[in-house]
Amino acid sequence: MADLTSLILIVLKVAVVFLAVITGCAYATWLERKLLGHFQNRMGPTYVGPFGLFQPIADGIKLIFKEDVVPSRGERIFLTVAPMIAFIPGFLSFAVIPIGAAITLFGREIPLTVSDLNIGILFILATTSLGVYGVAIAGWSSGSKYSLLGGIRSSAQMISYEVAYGLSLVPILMIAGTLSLNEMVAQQSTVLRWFVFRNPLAFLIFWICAVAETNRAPFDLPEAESELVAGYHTEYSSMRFSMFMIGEYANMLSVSAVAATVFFGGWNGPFLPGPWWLIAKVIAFMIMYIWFRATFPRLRYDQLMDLGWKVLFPLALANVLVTGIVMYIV
Amino acid sequence: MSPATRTMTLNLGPQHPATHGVLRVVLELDGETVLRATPHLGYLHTGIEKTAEDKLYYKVIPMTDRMDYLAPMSNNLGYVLTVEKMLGIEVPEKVKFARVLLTELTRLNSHLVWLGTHALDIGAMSMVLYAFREREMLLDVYEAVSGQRMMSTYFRVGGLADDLPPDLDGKIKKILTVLPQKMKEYEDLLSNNRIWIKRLTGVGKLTAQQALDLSVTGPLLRSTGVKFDLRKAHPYSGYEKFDFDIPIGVNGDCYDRYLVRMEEMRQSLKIMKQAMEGMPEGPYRADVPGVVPPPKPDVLTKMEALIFHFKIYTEGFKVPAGSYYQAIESPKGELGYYIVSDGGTKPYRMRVRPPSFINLQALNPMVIGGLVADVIACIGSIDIVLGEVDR
Amino acid sequence: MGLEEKIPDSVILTTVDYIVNWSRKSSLWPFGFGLACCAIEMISTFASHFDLARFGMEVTRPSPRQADLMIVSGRVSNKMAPVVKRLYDQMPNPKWVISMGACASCGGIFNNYAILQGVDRIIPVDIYIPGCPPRPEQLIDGIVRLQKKIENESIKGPRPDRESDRP
Amino acid sequence: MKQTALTPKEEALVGALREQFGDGITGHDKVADQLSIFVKTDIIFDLAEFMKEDPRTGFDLLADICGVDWIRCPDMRFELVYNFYKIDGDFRVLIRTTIPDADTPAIRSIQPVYPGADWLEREVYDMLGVVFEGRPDLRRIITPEDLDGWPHRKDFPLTYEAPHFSHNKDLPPEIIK
Repeated sequence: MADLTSLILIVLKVAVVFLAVITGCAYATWLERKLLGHFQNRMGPTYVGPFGLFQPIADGIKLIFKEDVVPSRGERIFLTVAPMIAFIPGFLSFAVIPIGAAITLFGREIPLTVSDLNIGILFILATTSLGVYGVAIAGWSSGSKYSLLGGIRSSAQMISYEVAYGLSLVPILMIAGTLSLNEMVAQQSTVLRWFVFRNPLAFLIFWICAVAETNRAPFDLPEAESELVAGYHTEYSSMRFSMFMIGEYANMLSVSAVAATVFFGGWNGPFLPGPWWLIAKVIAFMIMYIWFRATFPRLRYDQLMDLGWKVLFPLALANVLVTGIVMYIV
Repeated sequence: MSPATRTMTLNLGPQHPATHGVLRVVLELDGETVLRATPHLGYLHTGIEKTAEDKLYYKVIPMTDRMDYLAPMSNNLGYVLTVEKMLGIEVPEKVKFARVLLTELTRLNSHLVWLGTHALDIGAMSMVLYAFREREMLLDVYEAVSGQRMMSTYFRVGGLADDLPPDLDGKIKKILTVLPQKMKEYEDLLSNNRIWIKRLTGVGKLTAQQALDLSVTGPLLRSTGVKFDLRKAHPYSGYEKFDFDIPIGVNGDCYDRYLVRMEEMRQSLKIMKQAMEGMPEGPYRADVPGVVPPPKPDVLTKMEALIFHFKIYTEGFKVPAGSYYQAIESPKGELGYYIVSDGGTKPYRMRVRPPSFINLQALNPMVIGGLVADVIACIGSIDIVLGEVDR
Repeated sequence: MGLEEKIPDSVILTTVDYIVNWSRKSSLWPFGFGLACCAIEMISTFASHFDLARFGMEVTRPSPRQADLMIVSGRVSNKMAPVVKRLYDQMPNPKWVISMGACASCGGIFNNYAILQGVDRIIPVDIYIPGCPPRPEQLIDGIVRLQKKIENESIKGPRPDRESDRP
Repeated sequence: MKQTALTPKEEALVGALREQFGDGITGHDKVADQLSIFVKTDIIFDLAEFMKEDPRTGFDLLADICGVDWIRCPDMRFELVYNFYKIDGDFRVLIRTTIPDADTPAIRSIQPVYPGADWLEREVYDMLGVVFEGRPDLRRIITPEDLDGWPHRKDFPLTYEAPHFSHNKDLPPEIIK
């Protein structure tokens, strides 16, 4: 009996988180369009629903009812699988992110995490790097040269940034002494104890790499509109295209959530219940993403590699070393 | 490259977000390094030169608008100056000042669109929206003088289509005060942006000798350090009366072109200010019966005026036989018109020296050895308008 | 996803039609495709002063696969005509075409050997916008009219206003 | 148009050219401020080299090449106008030469001397069918490759197409040449 309840609970939690993330993705596009509009002295969507709030719904329904084109030179099987591979990892990370303090319901204590893995951070690192396979396969299977270049760029970019991305988290693991996200959140109970203040450089490297990992401006080379038309998803239409889009936004959300959890105290915060604080922090990071997009020009491919290997990677290594020394002394 | 590997041919265009219209460039790539770039033109070939042979002299003016559609007034000016030279017409001072004022406005217009689209190609997407926002101010002036936002056809042989509107002063003053502030904003956003500098410095380098060999003119030539500007070299339409400088670059790369064009915009504002303040009173067209239509009130009251009006608009006017080449400094470079007349009312042959077309020749030497992203930056910094390239 | 092709003819879909048409008209993604002078006015329409984003239309897709609306902005030369046709064919259904400006609609002032006398010779056009070039307000008006037209369509069955769908 | 007198600088140029090429220079004229020098077709390559490299000339910019079709004149079917410019000295001169041969018009290319002549010559070839010899890659540049005829020749029709109105909208387009 107890097994069944916990199973139902898990299914419920998964469903809630999944729906929340999907809605989050949809409204992230709305936020992006609206905010970009205001950054650029425009209004953004206004006509579709109040403040254009129904815009993502309209986009979604339209894409469902759009013709699905399979290019004759494409590899049909891989073409179908690729968007799914790109779609899923963004959601997987949310499995280990603590959303709030445990609540008590019907006499049971329910932790607000889908799964409290004791190696949560490793799990996240593993899942986020999966998304690139989708992009690479999509680029190759489309049978278009623009897509191919986009896919190649994406893999190269991912390899270069994965290293610094992982290394940037090592000092935090050393400070926290744990791999579990729940414990990390517990350690950052007050603002002053946030890890971002204990090791700001780690956050800086993490955030730059995160933007590159999610293929967002100024590192959006795999889909660089002015160079590669639409990059790896040039040949995709209809729902498959929207799966790439949802995947991209889910990745952004999950990276923001990880940044909030690891560096900014997770769901901790006064007055409001935990989930609200997490959502607020995620939105703040999303705004940062959009702000970057409105401000920065795009880096060139080789400059991106240079930045990754010659600047961020040594910096991250040095950061690990220095943190180790400081911890040894103190 | 080992013998087993092959180069990849990438077809950029004719539909591509960053080729400024319908330019098609066939790139030969080794990885992402460009081995060769071959532009293919003609996707917007309109047959303007040929069509002009079938039109009366004054009917050609609207077609010149549609060549370089970012700088319609410059095109008008080049054409009417040529025909005026062939007819031996001297226009009143006011016309000269108004023409200078409006062509400099056109230069701003063209450079703003260049700035916006160039920045968009590099990835700074907000810039294009800012540039087009300011462009609306300039289009207001176009609309005030000619009634059309883009294709003004405002300059006519022997003068202007109509008198300058009374509220022009205020509109120009607004531009003169607002635009310098906005340009400061653009420069805050771009000039010292590390990514912007990284993307443009050292990219698409041309030496002065290369540029001259390739017949390149305009900001592209000036960015290599050659001080060649027809406004100073062969002043037309009274440019000798204005005080302005010609900015030149040092390295001849994309970043220098950016700086040169930004400074040119400042100089244009300076010229506009002088033209506005020194605008003399007087008629808005020369008094040449048979060529310049008589004033409208006269047409309604005087028999002779009515006859001239009728003759000009049905038969056109005759231009003495001969040929003449007149060049002006358009925003893109040397825009020349070579008109051959056989003594009739239509041009026997009209040749346009299109600056964009000739400048585009420099694309291949500029991009060899660069990356795909550099090709985009170079196309943007050459500042082409396909309407003029293909005509 | 082409769902509508799998629906049998006997099913009447008024509510579904309504919702689908609403979504289609609210999220018309234009194809980022410019030809000549009109393209500049088209960009002006997207820019801050006029802002097509209000209609949910700022998502210009550079790839025809993801676009719903093709705005033929400018003169189509004989050399460009096959390319335009091909780009149109590459767009997934349902798709709409706006012929912007005199040149795209009928050749404009260029009645000669080089210019196609109207883009409707090669692809079906839904809305013609006059002007040389049309003002941004005119383009917005054309788009609003297109939205009205989309409201009256059905997700299944032919679209009788289309030449290609006529028997 | 009325002739004007030469300036000393222009006199010197015409003199230098006459000295170098003798009979090759057939005349000159000047209207307003524009100097044209008429030359024979066969010296065009040497002339271009002379224009670019000789210390007396030094025209560093080839601004334009324009072709004109004089279909009604018996012994000069095509006229080519080379537009040279000297930046140091602000000096422009038009070199004009005529090709009488109407069937296979040909002229030596100056692209090896002035690389900028590349596309200009291709355009003249494209529009008038004048073949430039001694240069690579002479293809059509603007018109479609399968176009039959040379658009800027006077015997190429502008091809006017009758506009469609309600009364003739169902008829096939009527093309008037």
